[in-house]
Amino acid sequence: MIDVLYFAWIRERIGEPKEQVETTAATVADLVDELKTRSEAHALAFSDMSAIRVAVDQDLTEMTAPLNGVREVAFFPPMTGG
Amino acid sequence: MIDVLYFAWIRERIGEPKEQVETTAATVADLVDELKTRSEAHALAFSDMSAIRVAVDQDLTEMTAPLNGVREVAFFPPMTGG
Amino acid sequence: MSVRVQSAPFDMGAEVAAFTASAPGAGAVVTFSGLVRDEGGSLSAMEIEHYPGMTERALEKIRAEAVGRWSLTDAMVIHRYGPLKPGEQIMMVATAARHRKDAFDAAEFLMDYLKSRAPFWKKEFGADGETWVAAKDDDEAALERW
Amino acid sequence: MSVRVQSAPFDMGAEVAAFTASAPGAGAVVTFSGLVRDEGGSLSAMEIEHYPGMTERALEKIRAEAVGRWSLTDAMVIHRYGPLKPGEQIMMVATAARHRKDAFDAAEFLMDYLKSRAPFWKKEFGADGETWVAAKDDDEAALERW
Repeated sequence: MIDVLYFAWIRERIGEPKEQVETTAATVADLVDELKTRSEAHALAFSDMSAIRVAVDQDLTEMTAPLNGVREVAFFPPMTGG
Repeated sequence: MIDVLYFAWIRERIGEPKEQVETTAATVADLVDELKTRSEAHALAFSDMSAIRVAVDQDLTEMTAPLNGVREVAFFPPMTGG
Repeated sequence: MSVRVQSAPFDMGAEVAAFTASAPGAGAVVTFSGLVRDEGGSLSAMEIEHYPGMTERALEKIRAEAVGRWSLTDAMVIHRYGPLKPGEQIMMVATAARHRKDAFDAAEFLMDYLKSRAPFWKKEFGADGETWVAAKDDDEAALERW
Repeated sequence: MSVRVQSAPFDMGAEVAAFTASAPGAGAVVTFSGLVRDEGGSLSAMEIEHYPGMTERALEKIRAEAVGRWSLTDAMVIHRYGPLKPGEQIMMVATAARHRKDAFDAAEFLMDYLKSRAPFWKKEFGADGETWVAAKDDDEAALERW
């Protein structure tokens, strides 16, 4: 089980801040492919991956990152701190 | 009559913060040549002109600056503000 | 605490005074604070969302990187989340060093990294409704100089 | 007052708070403060001499130049003279702008010019007696980037 978190407009489009996902996806990109099949909202949220960043266990990483042993994956738009 | 002001170690070497000078010097450099004849302390203070900066009527300038109409000339080492 | 993430306002003056007083050996203190701009009255409010847990980790990491790269006697970051009004303080950083260049460079580095590498997202509420603030290309480009 | 030359101490926290509160439309405030370093206990005091009249003119000129070169909503300078003890504040600058880069660049510009173009001279009193602080070559070189 992986906790999948959503922030900002991705959270709004999917309609939930968090969901628990049973998955055998090997990488973040594989997980995204699975998530897109969950609902039209998911498919829409993930339609332009260039606008999405990912953190795995709270570290910023790439869509190619492996998922073995991972507990938490978060998707969000480019950050706008400061 | 020109007011001649000294600051920092130049003031200390000359022993006075200010003197009034009757001069017909055309430039700051000419004035320095006159001042050096005033005393050994003056000659010592002005012995290394690379270590001295000058302001004419409170604006930083060069040793070649003309003196006509000038009321105040100040000599000091490179500034160390901030 | 060198890194604080909070919804409550902070007292910039008191923070700067305390940071400066506790910076032994420092000759230079630089601070930056970010405020909600009023955009000529067109912005009514801002809401900042963040990623609890990752936010603190990211800020600690950015601060540690600054402390490792420059000769600093101290560095701190405060960043707020939640609802804010125009004119309110969003965040601040402060750096202390023996020399001014280290303090300035480290403060700019902290800001550049905070902008693009700390998990905060700003939403603006204005005359045109709600808008998520878009990241700027030049914020990403700003990282390349370090 | 945007430029102040004084022997009295100033309250950095209060100055920063007041400057920030009076910067309408600003999104970024940068401050720099310079402190007397204790040099590991070897410095007992500092005395700053200045050129009354020219000092104010020079600071006003440097401030006006900064305001002309960057998009600032405000800028201020406070510089002390007279006797100071280790840890005391010597001076501060603050800049406010819509965007952080203008605020940072203008603050660095103000500092670079204050170092070499404002008529202050520092004397240190320490274990080795009295020493006039020498200007640094790289302080002069710092002006060339602007």
